[in-house]
Amino acid sequence: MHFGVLVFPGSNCDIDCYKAVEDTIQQTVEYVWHTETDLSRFDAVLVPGGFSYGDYLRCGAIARFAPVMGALQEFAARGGYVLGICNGFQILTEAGLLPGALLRNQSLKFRCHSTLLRVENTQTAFTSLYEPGEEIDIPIAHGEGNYYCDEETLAELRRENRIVFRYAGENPNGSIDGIAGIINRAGNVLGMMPHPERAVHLRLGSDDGSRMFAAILNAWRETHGAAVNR
Amino acid sequence: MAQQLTAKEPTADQIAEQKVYRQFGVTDEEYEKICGFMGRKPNYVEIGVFSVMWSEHCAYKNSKPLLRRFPTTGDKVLMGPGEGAGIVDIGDNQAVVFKIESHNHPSAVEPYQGAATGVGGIIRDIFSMGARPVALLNSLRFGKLESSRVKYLFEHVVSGIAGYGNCIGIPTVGGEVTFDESYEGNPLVNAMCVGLIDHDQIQRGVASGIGNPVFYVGPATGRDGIHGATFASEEITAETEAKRSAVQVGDPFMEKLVMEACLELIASGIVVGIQDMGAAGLTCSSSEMASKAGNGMELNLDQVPQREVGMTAYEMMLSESQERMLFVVRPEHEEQARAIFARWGLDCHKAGRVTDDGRLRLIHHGEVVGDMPVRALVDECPVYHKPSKVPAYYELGGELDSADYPEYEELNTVLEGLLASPSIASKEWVYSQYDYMVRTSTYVRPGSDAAIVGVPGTRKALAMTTDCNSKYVYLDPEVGGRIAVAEAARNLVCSGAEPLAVTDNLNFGSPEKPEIFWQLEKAVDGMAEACRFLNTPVIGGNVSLYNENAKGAIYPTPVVGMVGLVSDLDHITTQSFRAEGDVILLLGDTRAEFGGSELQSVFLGTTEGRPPVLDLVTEKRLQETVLTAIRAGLVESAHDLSEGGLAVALSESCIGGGVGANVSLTT
Amino acid sequence: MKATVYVTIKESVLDPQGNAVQGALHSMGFDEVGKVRIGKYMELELDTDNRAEAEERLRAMCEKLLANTVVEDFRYEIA
Amino acid sequence: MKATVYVTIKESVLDPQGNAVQGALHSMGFDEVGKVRIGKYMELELDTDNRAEAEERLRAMCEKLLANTVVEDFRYEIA
Repeated sequence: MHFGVLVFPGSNCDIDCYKAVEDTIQQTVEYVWHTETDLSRFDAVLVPGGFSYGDYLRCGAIARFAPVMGALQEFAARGGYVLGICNGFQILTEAGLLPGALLRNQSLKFRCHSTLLRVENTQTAFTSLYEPGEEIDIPIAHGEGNYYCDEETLAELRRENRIVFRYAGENPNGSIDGIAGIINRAGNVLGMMPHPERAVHLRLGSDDGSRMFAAILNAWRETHGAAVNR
Repeated sequence: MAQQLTAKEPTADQIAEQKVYRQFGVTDEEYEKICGFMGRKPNYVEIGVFSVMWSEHCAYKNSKPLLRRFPTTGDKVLMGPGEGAGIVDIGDNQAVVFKIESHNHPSAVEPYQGAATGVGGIIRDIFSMGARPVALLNSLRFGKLESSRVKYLFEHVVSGIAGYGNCIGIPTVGGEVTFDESYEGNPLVNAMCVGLIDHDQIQRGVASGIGNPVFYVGPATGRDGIHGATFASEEITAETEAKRSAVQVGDPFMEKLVMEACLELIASGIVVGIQDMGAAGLTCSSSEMASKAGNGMELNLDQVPQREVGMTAYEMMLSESQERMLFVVRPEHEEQARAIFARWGLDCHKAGRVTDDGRLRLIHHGEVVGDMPVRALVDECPVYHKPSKVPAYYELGGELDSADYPEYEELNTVLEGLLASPSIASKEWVYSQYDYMVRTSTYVRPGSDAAIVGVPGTRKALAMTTDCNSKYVYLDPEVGGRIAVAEAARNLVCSGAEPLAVTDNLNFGSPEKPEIFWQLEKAVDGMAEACRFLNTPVIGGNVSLYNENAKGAIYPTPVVGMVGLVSDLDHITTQSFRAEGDVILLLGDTRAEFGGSELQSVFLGTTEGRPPVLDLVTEKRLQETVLTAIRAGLVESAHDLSEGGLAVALSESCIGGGVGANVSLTT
Repeated sequence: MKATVYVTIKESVLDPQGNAVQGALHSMGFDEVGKVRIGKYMELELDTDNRAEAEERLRAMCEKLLANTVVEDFRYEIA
Repeated sequence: MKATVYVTIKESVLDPQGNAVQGALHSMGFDEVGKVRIGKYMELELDTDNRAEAEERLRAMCEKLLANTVVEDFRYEIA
């Protein structure tokens, strides 16, 4: 399986995503510069955390117009797996690939610490290796993680079971309905504020994140007839 | 030579007659010396350049005699003081690069930008050596938290550090924050950065190769921070308050681009020399790079990108706009260098060339507007041997008799009082604003004795900490200096690491006062002795003097930044108790020592007597014992006793581990 | 030509910053301060003298970049 | 009474955000955009009808909290 990790000027967690894919599922992974316009060689694309374009104006507001984003829209439309983490989630909402917006944390402070997430939907390509309702330990590090969407969108997300993660413990940023991660209707684009790539080894405090990368590999293998490591 | 005549700039004669140079902190004798070196009277830009190069911040003219007392060599030291940052070998062709620097005065005026640019500046020192920055720490000192001004400074300094470090993607993993009345109006903001490098990538800031082009890279030059360098070594008075335009603004996004591009440039192997434009911007970097190569440099200021219209040579040479670098490559590599920077959206400007006449020559609007001998700028600043005098408080203060102290019955309230005092209380409110996890190598998070960051691709890790109990240094600078080094080493040992080397930030009052110079002298003696004894040489650092406020000098605060090597990941140890039934051992002697203790300051509101005794022989043996036991796998957790003594240490270990402890005190 | 753009958070969306500033002002004794709303204010120099076209393109800039229409409203003036 | 406060970065102080937005607009084809400066814009409800007093207290609010007078300028209007 071939992973691409997008790199915008100001992305920081591209290295961590790259390492996580290698360490957890030993698949080939490649950095993709923001000027790239063809993603067809990839099976999955990670939109990493960081401060793309310095997060000036709004987090992800400028990154959305980078050349690679056009290619990402096509890649997603063709069914390729897209995982947007933290700044990546913000970019996906700005680009309209996912609904809603990420506002400033209610505490007005940047918050970096572990959080407990409840897996609300295990029928997705990203969460098939978790138990329904399982609580996993994935850290957060953001200043604008307060997810917002209007009532109508919220109802739709609930109805279509597209809320994938909710904060199980304290809501660290004021997100509506405790939302920590959502998926698109087609089920191939997931955006989340917590960092699974930072929870892939017990020495980092938790390895609950590694099962997400394994789940993506499984989903890809199922659709491509290869072995599945259940 | 053309005279840079603009309405506001005095001529060379006017500078002499009206003693304009005094505004720049240049004394009459120094002015005479400058005229001697120049062979004529210096014009406005020349006296500006000299005043910055001969400031305490760049020339260490009051502290240089003392800095020579530090041990700076060792079998592992690859680069000592004098370059952007010191370098220590950690085996397998790798080395650790680290340094600490202060941004105290700018932070007192504009806390967010002052702290943010402090972080930006220290990061540039590290990657200008060719190292990849892997961790940031900061040592902060504020007045009493009850004051609203202190709350404002504290909140904005922390968010400035977070804003810069988080955005550039380097984890802020540790440091310390203490609050004491003595820092009222003069907070201390020391920022430390740690980087990793392969031996063959080590760079030096040298302008070698006659005729080689000199390039300027980074954002345009503005009028921010002009006279920032001399401003840093001046007291904070109502008058300096007026110099508010002197505050620099940091752009962490730009620094990320400049950092990645410079590291790529260095990895390509075509760099002859590179240095960051820190305090005194273009002036310091150009003259130091030329001096280290024994060459001269010619700068064409018309090539320097300007952010504001009609900037004078003086303004461009002294501007402290941030995120700028100066580098030298051979002519044939110019296009390759430009391509690397273009990829990161940066353009570099050929701002000059290396010359063989040992002069720093400035050209503006096609005319020579400045021509100075490099050696005079960098090496001829007079060094002052200030008088030293034992202060009255030291002579009067003596050993305290513990009988003089009230017997505390209610031990619970005492412990709660100590744990609630801001200097001891948990700093989670601070470090949860820092991204301490980015780069996914942080194995021990903030809150323990030391932070630990893994060395990628190996089973080794770096332990790092900053330490200084300024009350001990105040009560007895020599003993206090020893304790600062010993305590930093203890923190690393308790984390499973062998201490390697020290970077220090000497934050003191005005050296013009003999009692303050005595504090500086004695503290350096104590630190030097401990560094020699514990085999942790000083590989670089920073001096910040004139830290005073309305009530006088701050406590002498020689902050020790120390890095150690964890030879195997299994040795990583934290301060938190782990499992029920584990046995708690207390090593070392306990004496009735209250001088400078938290108990004394929190409950009696005084700081008097003498600091605790420190015997370096037993200290070294204690540290070796603990490290050996850790490496033998016998230790579940280890914690050093510092502020608040045994009671606080036990509490921290319990709280950290979420367990309790039964302790019997047999006296 | 100079354009000024005002971007504010929609009424329906909670504005933590506005509440925090209101609280801070009260704690400083400015009790007469009611609701506070904070938004962005941008000044743009436009190198054009065709007013109508400038207005149209300014609207496009706001919708595409300067405001996130999911959570923000915008208005602009051209001097 | 409603007050509007405009807080902008001082001319002499670097405005990285303004530069970034200008660059983004250019990359989107809006080449006519010159300098961009971004500031804050605040709407405050004031429960008072004494205009002169309101103006004076508003100035104090700006100097003490709403603007960081080291790096920012402010102006205000009272409707």
